[in-house]
Amino acid sequence: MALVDRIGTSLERTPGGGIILTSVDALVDWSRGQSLWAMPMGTACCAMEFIAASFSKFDYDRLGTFPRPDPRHCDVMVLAGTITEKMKPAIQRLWDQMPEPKWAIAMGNCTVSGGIFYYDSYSVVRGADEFIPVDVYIAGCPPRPESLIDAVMQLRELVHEESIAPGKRRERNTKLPRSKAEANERMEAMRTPESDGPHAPAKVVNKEFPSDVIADEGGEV
Amino acid sequence: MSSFAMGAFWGLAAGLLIAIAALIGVWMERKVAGRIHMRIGPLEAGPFGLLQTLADTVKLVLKEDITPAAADVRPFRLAPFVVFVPIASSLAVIPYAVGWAPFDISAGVLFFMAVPSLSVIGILAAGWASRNTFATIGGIRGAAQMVSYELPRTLSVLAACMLAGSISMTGVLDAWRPWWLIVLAPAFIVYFIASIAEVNRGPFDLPEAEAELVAGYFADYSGIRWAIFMMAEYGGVVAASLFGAVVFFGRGLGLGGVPGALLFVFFAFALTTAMMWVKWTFPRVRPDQLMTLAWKVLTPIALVELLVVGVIASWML
Amino acid sequence: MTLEIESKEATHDTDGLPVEELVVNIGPSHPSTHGVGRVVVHLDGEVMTHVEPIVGYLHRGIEKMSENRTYLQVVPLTDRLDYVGSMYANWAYCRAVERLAGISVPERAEYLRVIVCELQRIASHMMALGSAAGDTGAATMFIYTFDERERIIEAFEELCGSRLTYNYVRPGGVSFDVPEGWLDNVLAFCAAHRDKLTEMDKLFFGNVIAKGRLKGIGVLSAEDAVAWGASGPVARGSGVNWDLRKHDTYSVYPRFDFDVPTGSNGDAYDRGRVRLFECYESCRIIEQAISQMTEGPVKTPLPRLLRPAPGEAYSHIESARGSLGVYVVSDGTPRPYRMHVRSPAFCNLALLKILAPGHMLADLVAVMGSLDPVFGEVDR
Amino acid sequence: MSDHLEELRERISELDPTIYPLFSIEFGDAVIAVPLDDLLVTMHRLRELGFDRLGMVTAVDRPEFFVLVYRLHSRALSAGLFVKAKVHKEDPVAPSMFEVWPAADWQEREVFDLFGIDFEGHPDLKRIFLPDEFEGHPLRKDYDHPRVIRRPDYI
Repeated sequence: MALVDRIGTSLERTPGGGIILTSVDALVDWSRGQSLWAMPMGTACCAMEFIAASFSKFDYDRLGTFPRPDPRHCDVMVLAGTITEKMKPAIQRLWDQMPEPKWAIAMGNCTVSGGIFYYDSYSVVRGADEFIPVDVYIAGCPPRPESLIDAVMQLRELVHEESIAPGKRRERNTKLPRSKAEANERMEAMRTPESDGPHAPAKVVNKEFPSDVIADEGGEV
Repeated sequence: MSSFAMGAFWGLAAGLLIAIAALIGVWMERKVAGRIHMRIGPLEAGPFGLLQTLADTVKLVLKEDITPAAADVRPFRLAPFVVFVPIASSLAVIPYAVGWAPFDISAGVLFFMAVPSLSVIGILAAGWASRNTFATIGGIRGAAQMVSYELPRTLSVLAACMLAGSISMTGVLDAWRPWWLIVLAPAFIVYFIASIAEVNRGPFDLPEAEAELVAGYFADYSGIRWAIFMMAEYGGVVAASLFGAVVFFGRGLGLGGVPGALLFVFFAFALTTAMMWVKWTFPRVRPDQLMTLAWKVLTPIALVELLVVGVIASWML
Repeated sequence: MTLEIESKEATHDTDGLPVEELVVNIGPSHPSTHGVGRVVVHLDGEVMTHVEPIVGYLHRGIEKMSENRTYLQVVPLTDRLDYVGSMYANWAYCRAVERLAGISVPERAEYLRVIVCELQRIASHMMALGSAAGDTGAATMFIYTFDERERIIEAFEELCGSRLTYNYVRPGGVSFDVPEGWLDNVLAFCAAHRDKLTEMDKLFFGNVIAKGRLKGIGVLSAEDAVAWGASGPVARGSGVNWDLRKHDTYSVYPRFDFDVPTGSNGDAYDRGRVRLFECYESCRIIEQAISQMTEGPVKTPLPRLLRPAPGEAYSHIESARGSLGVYVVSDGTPRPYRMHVRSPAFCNLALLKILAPGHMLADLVAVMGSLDPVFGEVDR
Repeated sequence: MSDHLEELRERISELDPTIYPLFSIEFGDAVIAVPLDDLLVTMHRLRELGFDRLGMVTAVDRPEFFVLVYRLHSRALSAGLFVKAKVHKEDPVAPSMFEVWPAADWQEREVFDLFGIDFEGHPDLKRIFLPDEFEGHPLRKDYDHPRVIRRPDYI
């Protein structure tokens, strides 16, 4: 990677090198976009739809995407399914094992925000972007396989904005902390119940149930 | 000096050939697998997805080249080349035209049998140097498998050599007669099965068994180095197919000129496709079954075949 | 939870050379753990000496969550339990709530439940067979079985609008009546499915390599199967003839004529084969149910807020993985006081540590595939 | 339904009179409420009676005590049976059923993990679902953690 970076940087600095740079970028981005090999990080329900997307009926191999279980050979991590606190270190490690350049697709509500498990759960991570810079989000519980194919095509458009020159690289859309200190600070903010952070506990209102909706136990039920 | 230049030229040519063979091989594999799986396979990159492998290659070359922190750096980095070079050089002895091979030596068959086996060192080194349990198991499996299947494979080819009375590739080709097809049929089957095992492909892809070992001995390789491993694998498939077409089908049923060349390509392609078909149809065997097959089934068959051919040869010639 | 595994102390072999046990960590993200299971394997050569399955990587706390939801709001949560067979968890939960609140279910709804659950059984078994075959390397079998599953998923989508999380079985019935022509499509599917099953039987179970890989692997005796609480195809593969549809019958199952296939050896091959034969039986049940069905309402009108009297109820049904039980405790409020799921996959997976040792590393995936764990249900 | 349960009660009383007084029928299910000290002995006896299958082990957090709930099945008697035992909140210890039915292995670990009830005699009692460093036992009613976001009360 370092060599490619250096070539990119020197091309950018050379007068007139931009012409070569853009042509090289066009080729590189085309090839990267055409072969987005997916790391199936299938943890729960969405993994079924992920499998469906790679099999006969949907076949995203048409786009050059196919699943390889080894993180070293993959370009895009498809986070499919609920992520728990126990699973988080494993995913983090697999993400770190993937070689640059790499992208992430958050498939399904659970990896977008925690989904149906947002409230009341003591073990679910509320969104994969708490620890992985996600590029494309797919909503749905679970999303249809077509949505995954669409996400791959959207990701391809993002890839086409990339460049081999570090200066011209696309800004990663990430809310992730840049340093460990910042991460700890955020964690603390999350922990205190009084904070106004996004993960502050909602106020619990104990209201009486309206009488008209209460089941009549002696009735026709 | 000139011989060195010649060597460099043919080395380069073989490297280029194997690269092209791998490019087509990977594309073909994905298309063949797609057809077996009731799907289409690569479609978007170029016509019929023909440029798919090109895109993959460019991407892999520009990918980050990771050396794990715990790895034994030098063997780790060298291993892909140790696997690749013997297989690439084995292509040099194949007679592409009648009476002509790039590297036409008197012991061509021996060369083809012996040199690709050197890649076992690379596989073992890759598995060991990765410092990864999956890779280690994969490397050890790969070494055991390749060493074991060497024997039936060589014995089966030896039958053809006995009939020809030569171990030169062009010599075997010159001596080829259509009735060999019948006599050598068992030897061909042994050769085909042993070749699949020799190039570590399904159902004998134990060193890289996806379900158990994730990717086996190359589990920790990324980018260009992994691409070289893959190229070596597909190069091995192509080399085994070409060799099989020469020795057992007499390079296109012994026909000269264009029809023979076309038939030669056809046979080689058919063998490659058959290897892919087998891979995508059968379950994977277990390591002990693999060894049983090599030592208790294939080797005896090859020996009996050798005996039969020996009798026929002494009677015919 | 650390991902590291502690290294073992080196022992010495007969020549006095230090020997270190090879410890292989498989999972939690691994192609053949069917999700997020993790197995720590101690190897002697290629032979496993000690196997420890570690679960909990998908523990989402559904039981705790349902304590803060009303009875009807829990139904979508049960969808996410066993995501390969959502209908079962729906039904088991709804039966428990119906028992608790004394709700009667119209007959047509019972028939519809039986039909969707038997279709779900086929879909789930297709997934189980396919992934078990895929683990042993037969990728094509996986694709073929998944294609069959896809047809059922399409039928479900037509029925309730969702491919995976159906929320179809509700307390008091089912959410919708069938669309026009749906039952004919199902009958046509069943007829075509039998041929496909025969083809799969030949493709995989008739294959000499598959026989070599699966026969005699992970042998579970009938006594162990009962004592360890195994159920479903895992127990039936060992010859334990125990199927809740027959032996603790519920709903309209007594009206159908079907057999319970059992194995005799208790190995991975028999467990897989039992699943295959169950699909034939499911086709029979579906055909009988469709011919017996009459017109009528499909759900009992319920108040917006169910408020059962204090009490508790347990209901179990035969899911594709075994006996799936739901235990609901009510304290008179609109929310369950406690909801517990007795998950068959959880109990079956506990067998891995007694089934796998002694076999080779390559057999681990075969044994695990034959137990058919779905981690949504194992971890809950 | 209740006829069947009466029959079960008769058969159990015939087979073993000591269990009979504990037998009751609650919410259409046969229930045996056992004092915690007698639990293991009763379970052994029930197993001898033909309840060869331990279906479920769980617990319920009542305000004053935990209730351990076992669900047994018998193929011979073709019946299901609940066994319940109260466990003190201050000192939540119960005997392990591992020696009676190995099926209790993981299920007791689950109860230990989520309720914090100790099972004496269990061969390998440790957390099963949650990471080892997790604090607290989430299925207890008083469990509270800042990470948990309570669902707003919309009904």
